[in-house]
Amino acid sequence: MSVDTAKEPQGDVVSSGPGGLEVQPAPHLTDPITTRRLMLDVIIALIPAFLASLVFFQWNSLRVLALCLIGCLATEYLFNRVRNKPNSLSDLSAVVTAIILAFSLPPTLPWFAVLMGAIVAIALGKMFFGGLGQNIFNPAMVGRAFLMVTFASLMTTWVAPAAEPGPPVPTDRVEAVTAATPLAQIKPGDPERPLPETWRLFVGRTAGSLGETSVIALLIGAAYLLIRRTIDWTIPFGMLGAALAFAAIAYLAAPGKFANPMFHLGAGSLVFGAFLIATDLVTSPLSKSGRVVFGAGCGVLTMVIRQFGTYPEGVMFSILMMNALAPLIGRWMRPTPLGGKARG
Amino acid sequence: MITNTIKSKLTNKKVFPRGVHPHDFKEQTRDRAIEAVPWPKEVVIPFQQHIGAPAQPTVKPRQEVKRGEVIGTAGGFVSAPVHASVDGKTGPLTTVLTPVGTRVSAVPVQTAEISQEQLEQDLKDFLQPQGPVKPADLIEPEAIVKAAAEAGLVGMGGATFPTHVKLKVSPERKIDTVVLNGSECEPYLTADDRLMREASGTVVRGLMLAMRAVGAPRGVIAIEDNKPEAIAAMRQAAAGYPSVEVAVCAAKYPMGGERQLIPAVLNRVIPTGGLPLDVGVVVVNVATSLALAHAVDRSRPAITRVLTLTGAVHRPGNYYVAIGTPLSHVIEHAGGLKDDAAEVILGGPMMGVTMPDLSTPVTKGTSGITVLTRDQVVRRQETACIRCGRCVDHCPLKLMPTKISQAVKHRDLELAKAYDLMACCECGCCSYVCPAGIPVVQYIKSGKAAEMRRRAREKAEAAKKA
Amino acid sequence: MSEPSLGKQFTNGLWAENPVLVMLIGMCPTLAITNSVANALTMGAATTFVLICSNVVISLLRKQLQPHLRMLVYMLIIATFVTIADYALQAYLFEMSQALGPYVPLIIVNCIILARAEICASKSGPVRSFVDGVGMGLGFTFALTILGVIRELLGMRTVLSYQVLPEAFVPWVIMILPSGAFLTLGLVIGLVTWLKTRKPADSRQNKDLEAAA
Amino acid sequence: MGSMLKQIWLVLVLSLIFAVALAFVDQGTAQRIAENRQQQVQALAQMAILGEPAVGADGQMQFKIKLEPVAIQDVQAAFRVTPAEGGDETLGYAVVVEGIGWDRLLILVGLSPDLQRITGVQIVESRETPGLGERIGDEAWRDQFRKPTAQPLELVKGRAQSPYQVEALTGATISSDAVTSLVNEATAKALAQLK
Repeated sequence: MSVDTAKEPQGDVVSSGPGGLEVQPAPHLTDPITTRRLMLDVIIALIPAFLASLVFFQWNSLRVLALCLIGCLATEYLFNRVRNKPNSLSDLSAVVTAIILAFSLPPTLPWFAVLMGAIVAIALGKMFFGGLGQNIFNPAMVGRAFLMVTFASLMTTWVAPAAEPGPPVPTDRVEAVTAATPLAQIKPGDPERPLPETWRLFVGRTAGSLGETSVIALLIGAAYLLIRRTIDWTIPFGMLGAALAFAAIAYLAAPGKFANPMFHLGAGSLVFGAFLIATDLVTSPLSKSGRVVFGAGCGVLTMVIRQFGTYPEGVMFSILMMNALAPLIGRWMRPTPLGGKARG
Repeated sequence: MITNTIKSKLTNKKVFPRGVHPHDFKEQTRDRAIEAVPWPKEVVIPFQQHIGAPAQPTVKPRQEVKRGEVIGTAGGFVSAPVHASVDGKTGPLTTVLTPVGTRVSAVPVQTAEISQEQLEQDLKDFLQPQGPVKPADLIEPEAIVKAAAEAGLVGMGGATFPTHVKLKVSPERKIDTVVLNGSECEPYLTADDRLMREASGTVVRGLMLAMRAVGAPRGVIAIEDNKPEAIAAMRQAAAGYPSVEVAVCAAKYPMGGERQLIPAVLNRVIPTGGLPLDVGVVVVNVATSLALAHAVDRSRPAITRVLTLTGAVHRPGNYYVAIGTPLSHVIEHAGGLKDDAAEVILGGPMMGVTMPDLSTPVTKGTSGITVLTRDQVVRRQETACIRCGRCVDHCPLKLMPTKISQAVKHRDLELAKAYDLMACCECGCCSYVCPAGIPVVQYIKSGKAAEMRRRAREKAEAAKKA
Repeated sequence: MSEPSLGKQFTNGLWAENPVLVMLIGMCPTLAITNSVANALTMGAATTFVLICSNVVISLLRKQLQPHLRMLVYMLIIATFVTIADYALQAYLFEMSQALGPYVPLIIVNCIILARAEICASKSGPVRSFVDGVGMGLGFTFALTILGVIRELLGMRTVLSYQVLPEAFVPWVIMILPSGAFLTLGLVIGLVTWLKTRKPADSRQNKDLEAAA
Repeated sequence: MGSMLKQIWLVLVLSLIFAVALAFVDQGTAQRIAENRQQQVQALAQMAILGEPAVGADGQMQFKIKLEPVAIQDVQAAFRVTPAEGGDETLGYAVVVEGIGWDRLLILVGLSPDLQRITGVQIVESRETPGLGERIGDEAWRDQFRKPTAQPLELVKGRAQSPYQVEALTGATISSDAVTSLVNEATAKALAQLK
């Protein structure tokens, strides 16, 4: 019998018996999926959308993503240092936050605003609550909401995507060729700017945030996550289902006033939000039924904001609002144990 | 999970919702025929190998004992007698460490010689006993219960609940079905699989006796679909009995748990805090069924058992072992541990207990020994819960394991109970799926232990007052 | 408990028992009007005026007051001085009184004033009450001004309407919104708490520890 | 019983003293406060009709106008504007209207003496969102309203196409819309009731 003398770094619960045999609690098998692996899957799923944004917004997309990564990772590192906590960069959750934040920002946002959003996302959205798993709100959306109120006009300045390979889109926000997002166009009608044809919406050749425009690229990533079971069908189903149902009813009731449901699906960040933002594990309810309700709430609120609010896009606020409700939903939608509640 | 459920419905396989699908690792020992292990120089027989009161020793040191002779009598109603498993001479009373970590008294027995032929014959008699038996219908139920009690039968799947208590059903309880649990959902273990293949007739005989004892008109043999040979063998053995059917279950952990098996096979749900009895069912394990046949037909007590020794040993297989044989002896017989062995688990890897000391004897409830290598040992680095809900999605009892474990972690027993702490069956699916490496089920177990201590204390205080 | 020295009574309000940053009272004006330094200073001055006057008057009357009537009299006194301050602002600093809106009349219900009346003025002589009022008032003004400087600087690039940050700096609009008030207040309180706990030599804490022992 | 009476007397006396004190303060400040209010409207009216008033050496505004109330129904206030130095020449009209943007919104609309043109729009009171709606205070944006009153003004997103169109502030449609409809309301009421 071998005696394992090499002391490897061991988990809290592992200890060595007298004979060199290890003693541990059951179970002695484990699923290979770790937190890190979950986060890595999300990162992989975001690659197609990033490639699409590279095509449409060129080096701006790289610039915004790099700044977000620097801001998020540095903030997380500093917080852990100051609080004498083990470093949590390796769980990759800060990377996911950085990418999602970057994808939800306009490509021309100046560097200081991007950095500030990234710092706020991690500091205010995550570390102030106690780090991974403790936050109530989606950190990336906290960062974006902060930017939205702080630099409102910068956050609503859009550029048209590069149509063909050619000179890169100007980066200086003042000289940038401003363009309206498809959602902004459907507010009061403007005869000069026809709505983009639906196919362009799905490919993503429209003005908008970095990663939200290409629905096809997002769906490829979403399919990967669903196949890997990193996310399940509940939240996307709830969110898209409720949003489309809402849009369809509005469209049928007043076709001239409201855009058709397919337009709403393709425009803005509905798909991005449904598959990649609202599905954030930490800030959604625990139970399946709870997640369906959570998703449906996100979908309805998004549509209410889009069609009746002043903001053209409602995904961010709807997710933040439902984040706040998630603990309550968790309490209401608690699964009943098999065999019913214990007697007595 | 939904897709799996649909698949199982289409193929008419019995399945329960949620649970996990670990790789079963059964290929190592599946095709190894049961092999008898020679008697060691000394066996150590604990007086408590079951749930309930320990047996009272009736032997003195340096006393000659015969195989099958009673050396400890039942210490109460929920208890079981203990028998000598070998011929030999007793030593002074000692104590041994049980898998649950408590020390119990035991008696060492210096074994006499036994020839290889005798050993082989004994195994043959154990698997396929020869000679006429009385049809089960002609035996009085009370006689079956009595035989089980005298033979010291306990649940040999690992639960070790005294069998005669289980079979002694009060008349107002209507039991309509006995389920023979051959699902063996623990990865690595194949002992029940081998028994069903090599001793199918005796196992079915045991089921018939159990049905007779509880007055159930129907018997269901539940086997997971990863054991096709066992299914075929049991189908053949049960062919002559119209009251017995074979139910093929999907391979899924923890199919063998009563609370999963009964919903899967019979579509009945055991109420929380209740027993299979509450839905008219008695569940008997394969090895127990075999032992019951021996106890009734041949008055043979529970003195041997078949277990799987697998993993990082040189000759993994299924071994026929005398109760009280030290683990080290079985392992040596199988060629010893491999160099990279790091963890010896009593039972399977999902619910088994790691043993630091290999002098621990095999008991009636030892269904297997799984040896994991250094690389296989799970080194959980507990990180923050990310509230992913995987434990909730996989809990076969529809509990919220993360909520319970966090409540226990923060020493809030009341909150843990509000989240149905005591309903947990400790299957470990939650720990298995947790991406943050949190030993969820361990927290829940310690919470349950704390609650049990609290109840015991309350009871003691109430008794003092009265 | 012996009475602290007059100097100590004065500095207490400024730092050790700063009403806003330590005692966390008077939050409503703190959050509502600190989006500019001028607002903060005016509010601080008005509150200090009311605080000093009410402290002194209540201190003079303290022997005459029966417990069941004292709240009534406090409110009477405070309301009078707040009205005077409000009229004065409207007459001589009209723009400022417009900017402060309803928060000047709301000084009446500012906890700080009632708290000092109850804790200090109703038990001490006029001199001590005066010193206490000055200390607490300045402490309040000090806290408001810190918030005002941070918020006005980042939110409008200016301090007291004088441009400090370059044109290239894009103002952080959130700082002049209520949410910016919460953020800034939280960060400043965090900083102050950190500074205070870093110095365990703080005599008051030591005394508490001794008492506990 | 005696102490109770004493308390009652104490409260009565105190109330009396404070009432007298407040009366003095009121007396001393009432006129100034009224002047301040008047000046605020006067300043805005001058800005809306004649442009930025000059500030004198004493830091006080030098007013070139006087306000004379005129009756228009359903508005906050309306004035005929005449020269400060005397004379009854009408320099224009100032109409103050109240409405709702994100919150209470009070604006002053200056009209030419013949009521044919809007001479200026001033924000009297507003609590719009800083950074977005609060930009209705930007002079460049408000200058758009100096248009003829022949037709109601129309708010558009993007570039204005006709002389009666006003460009909305990007991202602040509700606030822009509120101001535009208030201006239209003031103009319409003035046209209907002053002719």
